[in-house]
Amino acid sequence: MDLVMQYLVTGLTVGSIYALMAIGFVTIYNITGILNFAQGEFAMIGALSCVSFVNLGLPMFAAIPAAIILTAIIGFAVERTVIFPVRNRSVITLIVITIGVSTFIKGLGLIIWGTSPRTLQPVMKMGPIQLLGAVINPQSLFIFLTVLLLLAVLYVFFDKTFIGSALRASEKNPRAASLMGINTSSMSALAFTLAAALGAIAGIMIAPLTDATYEMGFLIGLKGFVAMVIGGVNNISGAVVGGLLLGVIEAFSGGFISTFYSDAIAFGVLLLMLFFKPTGLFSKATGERV
Amino acid sequence: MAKLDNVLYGHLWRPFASLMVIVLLLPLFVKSSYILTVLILIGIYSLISIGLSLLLGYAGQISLGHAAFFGIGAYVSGVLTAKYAGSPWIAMVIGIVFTWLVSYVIGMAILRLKGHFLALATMAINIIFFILILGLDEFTGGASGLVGIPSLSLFQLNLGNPLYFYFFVWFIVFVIILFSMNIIRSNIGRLLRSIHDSEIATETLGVNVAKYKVIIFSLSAVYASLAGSLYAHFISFIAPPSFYITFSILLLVMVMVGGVHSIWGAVLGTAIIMFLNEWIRYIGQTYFHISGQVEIVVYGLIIILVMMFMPKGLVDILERLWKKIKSVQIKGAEKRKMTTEKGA
Amino acid sequence: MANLLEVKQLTKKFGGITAVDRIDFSLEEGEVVAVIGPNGAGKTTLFNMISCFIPPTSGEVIYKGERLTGRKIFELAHLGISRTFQNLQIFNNMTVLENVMMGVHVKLKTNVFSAGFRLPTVKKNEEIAYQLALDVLEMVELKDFMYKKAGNLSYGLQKQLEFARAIVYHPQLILLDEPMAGLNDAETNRMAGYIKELKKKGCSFLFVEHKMATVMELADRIIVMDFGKKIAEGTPHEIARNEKVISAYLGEEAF
Amino acid sequence: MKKAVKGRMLLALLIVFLFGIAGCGSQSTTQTDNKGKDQGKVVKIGVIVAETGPASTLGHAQANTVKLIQKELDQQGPINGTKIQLIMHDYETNDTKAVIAMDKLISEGVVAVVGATQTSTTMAILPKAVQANIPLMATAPVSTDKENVYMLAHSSSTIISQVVDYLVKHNIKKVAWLNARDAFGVIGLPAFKELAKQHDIEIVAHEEFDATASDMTVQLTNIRKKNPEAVIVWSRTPGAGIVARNFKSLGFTIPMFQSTAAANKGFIEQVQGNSDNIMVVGSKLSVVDQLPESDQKKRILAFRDAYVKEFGEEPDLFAAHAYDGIQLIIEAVKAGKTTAKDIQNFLKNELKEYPAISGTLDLTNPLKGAKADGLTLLRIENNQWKYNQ
Repeated sequence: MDLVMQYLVTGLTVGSIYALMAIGFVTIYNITGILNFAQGEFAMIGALSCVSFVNLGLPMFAAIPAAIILTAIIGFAVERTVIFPVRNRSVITLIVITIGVSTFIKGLGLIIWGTSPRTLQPVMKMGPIQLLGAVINPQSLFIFLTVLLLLAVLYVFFDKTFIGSALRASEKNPRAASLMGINTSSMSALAFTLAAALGAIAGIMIAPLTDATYEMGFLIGLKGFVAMVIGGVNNISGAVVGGLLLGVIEAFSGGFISTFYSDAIAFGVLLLMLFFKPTGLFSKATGERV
Repeated sequence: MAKLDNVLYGHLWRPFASLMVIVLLLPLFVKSSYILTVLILIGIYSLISIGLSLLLGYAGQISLGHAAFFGIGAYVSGVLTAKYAGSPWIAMVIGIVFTWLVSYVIGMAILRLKGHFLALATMAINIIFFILILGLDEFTGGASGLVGIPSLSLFQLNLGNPLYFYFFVWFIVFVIILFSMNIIRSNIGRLLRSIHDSEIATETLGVNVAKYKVIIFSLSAVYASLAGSLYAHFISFIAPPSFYITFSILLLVMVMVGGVHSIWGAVLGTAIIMFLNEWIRYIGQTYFHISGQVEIVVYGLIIILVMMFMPKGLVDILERLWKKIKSVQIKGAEKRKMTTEKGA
Repeated sequence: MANLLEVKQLTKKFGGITAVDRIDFSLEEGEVVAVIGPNGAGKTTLFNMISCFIPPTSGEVIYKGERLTGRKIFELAHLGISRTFQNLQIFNNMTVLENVMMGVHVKLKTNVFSAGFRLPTVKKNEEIAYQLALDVLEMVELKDFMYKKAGNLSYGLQKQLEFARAIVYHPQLILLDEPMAGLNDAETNRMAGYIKELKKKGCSFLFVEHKMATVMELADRIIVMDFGKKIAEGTPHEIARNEKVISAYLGEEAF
Repeated sequence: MKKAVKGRMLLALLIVFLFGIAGCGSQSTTQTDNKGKDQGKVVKIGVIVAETGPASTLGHAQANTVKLIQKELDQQGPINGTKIQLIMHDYETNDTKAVIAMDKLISEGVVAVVGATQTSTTMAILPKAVQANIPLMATAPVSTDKENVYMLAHSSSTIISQVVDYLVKHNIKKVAWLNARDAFGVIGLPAFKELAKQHDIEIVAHEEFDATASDMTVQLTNIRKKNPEAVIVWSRTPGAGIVARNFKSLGFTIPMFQSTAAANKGFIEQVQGNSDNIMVVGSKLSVVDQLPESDQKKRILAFRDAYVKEFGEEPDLFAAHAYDGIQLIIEAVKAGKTTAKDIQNFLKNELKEYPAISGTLDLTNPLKGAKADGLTLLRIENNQWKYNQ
């Protein structure tokens, strides 16, 4: 029995990392219709800049906000210089540009922070917790809480505040939104800044578990992508559930089938999702009018 | 009616011949075997980017997973020749047939998807393939790679010698260019471009759009498999890392930077990105004494700049440049003609 | 004249609402039938069901004795049925000539491999397509726009181009979804002229249209729909007098 | 495609192509010219390492070592009239780039090549060295029969023998094996299986993980089911560190052995303050101060101090392999040998044996790799390597 519990706990831990990433993806996709390949790199910048701030002597509670703000600024700069001018180009051009951005930021990360992995001390220094025979790392509890907190904050932000609904409006129908006096260009800038900040939070949460290197962005970015597709492309709670589901699938397939093919199984699930329900588990099907 | 052909699609033979001239003359300029290796790799990678240009530029279907088909070709050739001492040519054909079947089945499944989701699905295929070659290590040698793939030999010509292999690879590139250009310069080419513009309209004109998308997808996969076999015999050693998504992304960048709308763009893009790679590393080493690090940053920057300011790729810029030079010459000629008339 | 097209009890339900409610009508060869009705009457849904774009909830469509419903969209062209779209679906990045040559696809026999190896059939097909396209372009007066990008044409010319592409391979039945929408008077008359010309050559038409003047001028028979039901059918003359039609739709129009 | 003038495009392509070739062509031709002129003056040694990419955790220290030696050589000036030039290429953990770099080095006329950081890459460049019949100083374990290859790294079985001695001494019979799914991770198990059979040790569980995975608790839970008495991990960092951390957080108390790839600073940082039953097979280089006095200690000390003075961080076993590889060629040049052929038979017939930092090298049969006298089992105490008697 404790075996199943351990797989569940591991699945939820890894799943909440993917959920954190997926939230960043959905925020940008929800508002600008772009799947941002550079989202993983925002997490990398967040994690590594936080490590540098800590090394500069800043205490944890100052280093984390500083890293988040720094990444948000980079997200804003990326949007202004690269994304906004080409926003109505073809999907393929946008994909290649975001790949260019991710390669560029990865290169910067390499030059600034070098190649050796850096560790970030976990926020809470506690021993592992025993629960029903499964061992939980306090940091993953912390990640879990962060995901729930973010879920609540973003729900309130998007549904209850004016800016939030303005953001959603400008994605659904930019022309109508601008007629209503919403400045759609600043909306997309806001979306990127917000997503960069979310990416940074994800990076900072993940670093104590997996260490931060200039290359960490790629794989967790990809898994965040998969989580978003499974959960649902246009809503945040769907993406979080998608992330957790992906983590649990990986853990159980690793445990009971073989740890060797758990990644292949996770991507196999993605392919099945794309065939049968491309818009994800939790979103309404949208027909295409002829 | 050859005139109709040129009228519709522009000249085929003139660009074809001039590229042929370049390829034949190059070895005279090039002395070091290193540059020859880069040129051979450009030839091999051009095969894949030509296939991607058909799939992406003409039919409008994106793929971030072609490194997998490149890998299938390489591993089928590698395993059959290194482990079971099969003949390289039969292995190459088996690789192509196997890739055609695999890509046809995959194509039928994923080509219903569009844009980002298609990109994601092809990436998933690439990752699953990567994990499989790692996993089936008793065949593929897994993570430590596959050693001892013999070099090719055609009749009695030993293609292990880089110079002969260079001409052999580029001969195949020309055959594939001709085959692809013929496809484009026929109603199939029009059909692909119509799918790119509006799938519904193409369907109502009696075209089984799903079938043609899969055929072009499989054709580009076959090109990649052929390239994979050549690559395996050239490098004589293959390991999983060279068939990962990072290579699929590199291929996409080559096609987009060169100019996605034309086969020549694909070849040009491949050449430029490969030289860029070596150049940046050379400059990075000799002038800044950082090796490898500077390459990624400049790389990303160039992709962004080209995509933002030259959406049609470098081939379009060169073409417009040449038109200006041509028009200047024509004006000059007219002026000269007029002065002579005045003079006479 | 045999019945070219028979629509039997065609129905479409979206969740609770019945967009199209048991419609029956038939169309003979060489006949021009118009479908009219106020907005939201279910005309386009009926049209899309006939052209197999959306599957009907019940009922069927018979074309030359064969069942049409359930077929794939691309099979219709091979049976000689072509259609145009309410919101214009032309190939913007291709030239006018190439757009129309695409319409000839059904008649051509090239496939990827014959094209790749440049077999003689490819050249022959290109010439056939080119010739057919030229004739149609002449008829539709688009010849001097031949090498222009379709995307750069004016809306009226683009509508003519879509029409030309639909008729280039000489189909028997042409389905037009609001052909005159957005056209000025000169362009409407020109389009009506083309339809009359083709009618003489034996083509039959089924079209949805709002412009009453054109409907009255072109249609042999008119079918009137309101809230998904067929409320009347008959010659333009009869329809103009029919009480139900007037109250439902034509009441306020003096013509 | 409208009536685009394709002909012009191709002639434009011509210009770009030639421009590219001339650029690169000139760069390499200039080099080959001066090769010819003062062949006697300059001896070039090629070095191929992974300074970036996943394998940089090992290759980075190797790259530093090459820069250190080049600095020392420049200070010393020419050795009996011959200047030694080290040409280093970073192949970014991509085997194709390594092969291209190898061609570049051969075309620049190097007399020997020292490299590559990973086994798979070394195998990739090996045929090129054989073709150009220049000696390849392999800094990673490779299985080959070619006589121009000199194995500087320890073979997998030499490394594992350190762990097996400990297992036999402490009568541990049931062992679990865990390795990363990359070129380094996979080479350990076959060697261990042989040794385990000889000492009738039972391998009760075998699990693998993706080299870039971020959590290995599933694998460790599977292993716990088989309740082994010890766990051996074969992986580079950061994977090695993550497994060690998961191992401790799951409350394992049995000993864990890590490979030489974990014998570096990064690993200590990862397992900070929580590493009591973790042991790593490492080089004596890491604990040179705690070694009893010997001339081996003096040699290791000299290299370690020079490296720390230059880079402010400790060198590791992989740095030692690169150092030994280059020093061997320098020894040959000191003896007046400047061509690939002379160097090879100098090493084989005249030098015969060389007290390298990685361990004594028997050059008469160079494929056996360094002896175990350079290795030791390291423990970690208050974030420092502890010499284990």
